[in-house]
Amino acid sequence: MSLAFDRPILELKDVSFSYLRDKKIIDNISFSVGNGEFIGLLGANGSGKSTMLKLSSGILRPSTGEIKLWDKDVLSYPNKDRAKLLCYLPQLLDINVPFKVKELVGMGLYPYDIPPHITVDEALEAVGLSEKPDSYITNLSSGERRRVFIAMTLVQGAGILLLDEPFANLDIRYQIELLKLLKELKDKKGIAIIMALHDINIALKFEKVMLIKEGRILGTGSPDAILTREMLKDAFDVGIEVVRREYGEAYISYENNF
Amino acid sequence: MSLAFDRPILELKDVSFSYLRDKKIIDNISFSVGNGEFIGLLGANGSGKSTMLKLSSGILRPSTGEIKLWDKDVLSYPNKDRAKLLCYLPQLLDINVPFKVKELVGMGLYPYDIPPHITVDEALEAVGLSEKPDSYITNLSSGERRRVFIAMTLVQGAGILLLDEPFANLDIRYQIELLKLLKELKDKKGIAIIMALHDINIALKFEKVMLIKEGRILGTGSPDAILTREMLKDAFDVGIEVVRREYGEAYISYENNF
Amino acid sequence: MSKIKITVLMLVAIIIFLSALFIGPRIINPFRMGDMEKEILFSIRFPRVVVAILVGMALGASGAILQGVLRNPLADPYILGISSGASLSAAFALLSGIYSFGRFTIPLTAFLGASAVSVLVGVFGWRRGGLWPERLLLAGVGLSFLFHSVLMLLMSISTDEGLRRAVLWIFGDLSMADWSLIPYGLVFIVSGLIISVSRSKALNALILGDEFAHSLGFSIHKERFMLFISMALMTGASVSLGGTIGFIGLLIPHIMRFVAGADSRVLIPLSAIGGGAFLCLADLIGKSIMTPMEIPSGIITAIIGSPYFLYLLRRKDVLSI
Amino acid sequence: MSKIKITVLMLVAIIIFLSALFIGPRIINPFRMGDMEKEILFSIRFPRVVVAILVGMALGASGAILQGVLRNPLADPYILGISSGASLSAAFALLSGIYSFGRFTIPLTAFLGASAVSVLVGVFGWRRGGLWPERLLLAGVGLSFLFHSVLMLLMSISTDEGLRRAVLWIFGDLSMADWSLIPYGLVFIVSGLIISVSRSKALNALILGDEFAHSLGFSIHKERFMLFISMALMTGASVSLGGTIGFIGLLIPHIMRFVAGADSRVLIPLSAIGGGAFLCLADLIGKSIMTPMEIPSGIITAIIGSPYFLYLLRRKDVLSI
Amino acid sequence: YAETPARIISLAPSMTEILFALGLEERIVAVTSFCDYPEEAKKKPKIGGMSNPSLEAVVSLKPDIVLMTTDGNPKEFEERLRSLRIKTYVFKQRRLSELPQGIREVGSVLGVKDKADLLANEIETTINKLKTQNSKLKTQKKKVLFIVWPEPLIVAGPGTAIDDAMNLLGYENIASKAKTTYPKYSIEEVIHQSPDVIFIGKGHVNMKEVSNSILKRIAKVPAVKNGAVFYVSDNLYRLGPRVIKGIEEMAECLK
Ligand SMILES: Nc1ncnc2c1ncn2[C@@H]1O[C@H](COP(=O)(O)OP(=O)(O)OP(=O)(O)O)[C@@H](O)[C@H]1O
Ligand SMILES: Nc1ncnc2c1ncn2[C@@H]1O[C@H](COP(=O)(O)OP(=O)(O)OP(=O)(O)O)[C@@H](O)[C@H]1O
Ligand SMILES: [Mg+2]
Ligand SMILES: [Mg+2]
Repeated sequence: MSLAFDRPILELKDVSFSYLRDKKIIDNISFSVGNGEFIGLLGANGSGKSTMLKLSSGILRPSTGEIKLWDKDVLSYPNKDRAKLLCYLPQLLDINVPFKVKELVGMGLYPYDIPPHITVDEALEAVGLSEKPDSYITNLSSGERRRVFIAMTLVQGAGILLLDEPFANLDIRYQIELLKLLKELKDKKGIAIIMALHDINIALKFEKVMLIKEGRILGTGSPDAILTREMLKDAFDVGIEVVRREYGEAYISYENNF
Repeated sequence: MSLAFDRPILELKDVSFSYLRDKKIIDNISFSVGNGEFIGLLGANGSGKSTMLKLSSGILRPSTGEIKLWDKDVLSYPNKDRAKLLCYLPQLLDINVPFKVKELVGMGLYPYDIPPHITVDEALEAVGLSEKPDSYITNLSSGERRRVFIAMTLVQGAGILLLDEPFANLDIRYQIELLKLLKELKDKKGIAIIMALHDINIALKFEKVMLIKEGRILGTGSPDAILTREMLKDAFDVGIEVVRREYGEAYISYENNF
Repeated sequence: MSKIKITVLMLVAIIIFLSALFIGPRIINPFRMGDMEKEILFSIRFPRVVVAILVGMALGASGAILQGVLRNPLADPYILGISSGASLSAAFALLSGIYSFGRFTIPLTAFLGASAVSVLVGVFGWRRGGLWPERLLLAGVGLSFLFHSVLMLLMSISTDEGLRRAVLWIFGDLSMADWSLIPYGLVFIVSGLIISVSRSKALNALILGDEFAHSLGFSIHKERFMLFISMALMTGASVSLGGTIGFIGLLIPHIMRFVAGADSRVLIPLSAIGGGAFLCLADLIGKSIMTPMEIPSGIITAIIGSPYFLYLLRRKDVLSI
Repeated sequence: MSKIKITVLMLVAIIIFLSALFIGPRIINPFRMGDMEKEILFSIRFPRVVVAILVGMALGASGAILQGVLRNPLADPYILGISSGASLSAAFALLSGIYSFGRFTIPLTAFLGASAVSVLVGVFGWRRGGLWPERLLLAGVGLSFLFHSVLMLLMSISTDEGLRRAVLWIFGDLSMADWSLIPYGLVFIVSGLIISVSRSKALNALILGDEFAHSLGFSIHKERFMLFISMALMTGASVSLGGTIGFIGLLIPHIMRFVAGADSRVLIPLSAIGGGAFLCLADLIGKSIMTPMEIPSGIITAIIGSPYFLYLLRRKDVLSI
Repeated sequence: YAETPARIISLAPSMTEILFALGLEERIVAVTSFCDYPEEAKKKPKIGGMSNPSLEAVVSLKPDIVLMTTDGNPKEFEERLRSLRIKTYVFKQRRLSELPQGIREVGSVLGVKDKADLLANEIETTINKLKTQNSKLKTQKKKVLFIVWPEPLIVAGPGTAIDDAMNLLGYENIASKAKTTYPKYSIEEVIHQSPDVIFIGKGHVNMKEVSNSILKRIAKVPAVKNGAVFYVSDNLYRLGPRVIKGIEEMAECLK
């Protein structure tokens, strides 16, 4: 395991991508994620966060460059094998078919023949839905829906998680619980996580953040180094600042914006 | 207008509601919203925020109690008249039909015969989409989609806005811009706003917040009065605290949660 | 832009209309017409062309409406069973030999059948004070199956003559068009068109979903009801004028969406004009290509229309509804 | 729970199977059979019942698959034009009088037609290395229209006798069932069923959307392709065994969804068993109710099935797909 | 009918055959695409199919009379023609016994009464001859089945000229209890009823091959066992002068 620590799990090399002919959405990006890394992906709307996660998960195929999962092209894996290593949670959860909660969470086991990680019940417990296993997804509130799919991700138990705005629609409690849970997974099992998010106050709790703009990486590093007034101004075109208090707490100051 | 200031625009009296027979989702709620009031609606997932907004907008019909818009039952208005007074922005935006951005924003004019408020172009400008009027909604990022519908709401220009988590998927810049814009609307035009949201740091910027739990109101008032450690604990079952700095800035302390 | 498209399509429609009148299976020179030419032009071709246009318009517009209301790209005016109901009741009249209303019998019974089915679909689609798309759709499919198979049953236990006539009715046939029915068809179809065009904003809003539609000031149930009525009026009238004619109601709206986008305010008129022009053209071809045999226009519409549709489908990147 | 439902349905299916064998238009006492009874039982009833079950299973399962793959509640095994292609090519054989393969001619040409259309739909549905639901759906509808109307054209310009025959074949007919074709049908339908049941997890995932399916370890294009193949095998074989039989492929999956939920792992087997049992029952009724005449089973399926479906629809609150 | 119509259009193959039999070949200005007997009929101008003839074509030929049947021509077409002031005659007879009367009526409408009487009498004589022949044999009636199409099994039922012909010949049509003229018949029932004779209409295709499999399936039925399966021409399918030939052909087989 100690060796694995040095080897990147996921590596993007000179990756570019466009949806429509003319415009590059991802523009020559390179970076790598190691074991137990937990990266917050920040950037303006339309900067390419979701696209980057989709590329990393192998749903989209880069126009140039390559994406490696454990030293092999992510596209070269048999799908089941890849699903055991890597899991992607999409941003939009528009499901109109009335699956039951437990059916959906159980789908996390699909890549496996023998359930290897936590059970469906444990996952439901972890996201606070143990009382609603038989509810139809179409009858849940949006935060509850989001949690169903987080539970599915937990059941799938891959080594690298690509989460596209998992905090959206979650209430503060489950934001905190999810963050704790992910940190625990990272610490105990060395799971690597990349998570797109918009809440800079939460990003401040991360060890590492990556800031992107128009498909290019502005910087990667600790929140202290990256979420500076200048970089934020560059990425979002807005004047905000991170305020740090003596004993460790940090928060965003919206300054004169309101 | 000074008289109108005292009259509530929207008033819920002893409203209850259930989706399925057994369980009350909204449990005997009463409150009122006056001209120029801007209320942040906070509560755990599944506490009934969306349901309450849907009831207030007249989409759902309360099982008991009544909902008044300008002294008249909201259900008794001709639809067009109601749409000029009240606008509801849903939480889930799952549109699969490739409408163009400008077509969608233009729909905000449907209640009117003569465009009364800002134009489509101005609204697109306000949400930073003036370069994409001809994009298909299905080709936009989720934050951009959200902004399309916010622009639609602006064009509709009603006197009371019911916004269901409009911040979800918005980047920090547009969160700030939206908040500024709404405050401006409130100040200049006396528009009343109720907005469901999960970001307590943003809620701290509000003048008034309402905290709900299991379909009941825990409290309404200034963030100082409502977002106390105890109330938050009660509403979300999580130990967080609002920290206040001398010169007015306030933020959430997650304490030992991470 | 969309104004231009509508104008161009209108011009094409007028050219087709004139060709159908004067070219036909044999050319009539409008400046040198004998008695027989006049007779053919005014009592045979003219009513037929008018019926083709009316039926085509009704089907095109109905398809555009239903695909939006049901939020389903597979919806067409016949999916709700309106045509099988109409055919069934027309077949009842045909088989039982009732002929009390003379040549109005078939169109009249068909129209009554269509109306009865519309009401029935409405009843099954109704719940908690309104019509619901998924219910309408499934109820329509169920009723459609029911009526269609009762019709088939009737046909399989009745005499051969009835069979052939009922089958022909189902295939759709414009050759019987005469002036006497046109005023009625015109009233229903034009009022259907007016209602639907005046409701096209509501249709746009309903496509976004009930919550948006409500917030934008539409009574979702009332609007759905009005759109449903306009569709039923047009489809019922078109079935009673020309039987069941495929393709137009399902694919003309898709073709128009490929060409001009999803906005119902443009889509409904374009589908109507396109449907009318196209059926008129198909009928012209159907009666001219193998003179004196007449190929039912429902067959021609699909034979020319499908390849064009498939061509558009291959070319387009964005698909709608 | 779902185990119990499957078992109960299996029992019902077996009862129907036995009734179809021994009751039929006249009752056969299994313990006192003369030569004629044996003949009727073994060379007429048995193959017919087996064909009914196979065809019903194929249609039920295909419908469940297609509704999921195309994410559309209106999809049925015939929507992609497989049956119109099969009918067209069978009709070609019938009308042109080619009879080089003896009694295999019709089933064989039908199967070839079905396969050709499946390939064609696949080609039109293909883009950027995979099959896309909206494309498949629209391409299928377009091709279906095309073939159907070419068939109608053929029929309308051929002699009347040919018309009647081709129409009867399209209505679906199980009466020609004999042992010689069953092995072939069995191979195709059973392999289709095995593929689809083994792919039912993938179908669940595809219903959630491509991104989820990918993340859950399915190659979306491969799975969609496999499911498409299994559907094409089953539908093609069923059309060549029994013609076009409505209702089952569209509404049995909905009925099963009402009864047992949306999970494809349960839905596919249930739809298959339900479809088989139901077609067997409908055929039994169709040949017994007006002896010595036979009512095509496609008619009976809809006449009994639709009211039940409509009843379920009214009762249920949650609708699926 | 003061004057004899000079320009006749026939909208049914059976009508065309009657017209030819009445020697009106010269006066026929058009027939349907299905009119293929006698051979000369094929050379006549066409006005389309039976169920959807072209109104325009009919009108432009300026016919004095249009002949139609209730068996295949839509009633609406007649009404359309009448509203265009075109004279029509509808042949309503559908049974064998009514044929002579029908022919007489046609003859008087077309001004060839004498010829029509001759033809009708000829048919009547043949029918009566066969009738009396059979009333003599008061034996047990033999059972017959007339297969129109084998896959699926369509047979001649009650109310057809074929059924009438079988009765005339003193045979019992086992399908006469069905409800429609050309029912889809149960194979099981064929085995149960065990017909002694089976006729198969030849039609346009190679019926011997097409009917192979059905005959195999009912191999144990007396008709098949005893080789009493006969392929007959389509003379009986149309209610025209040819039915006599058809009946005689059947009678020939049964000897
Ligand atoms: N259509 C429905 N049928 C049945 N129950 C429903 C339906 N919609 C919501 N519910 C239930 O009602 C409760 C309140 O839902 P609501 O959407 O109002 O919550 P919310 O406060 O908006 O939550 P969130 O923060 O997740 O958006 C939830 O427990 C949910 O499961
Ligand atoms: N299917 C598509 N076709 C064409 N363009 C697309 C498509 N999906 C996204 N885009 C464009 O690509 C850009 C990046 O989109 P992406 O979804 O990656 O942004 P994002 O960073 O995730 O934004 P958000 O914060 O709003 O989720 C946007 O400008 C968007 O308009
Ligand atoms: Mg995104
Ligand atoms: Mg909500």
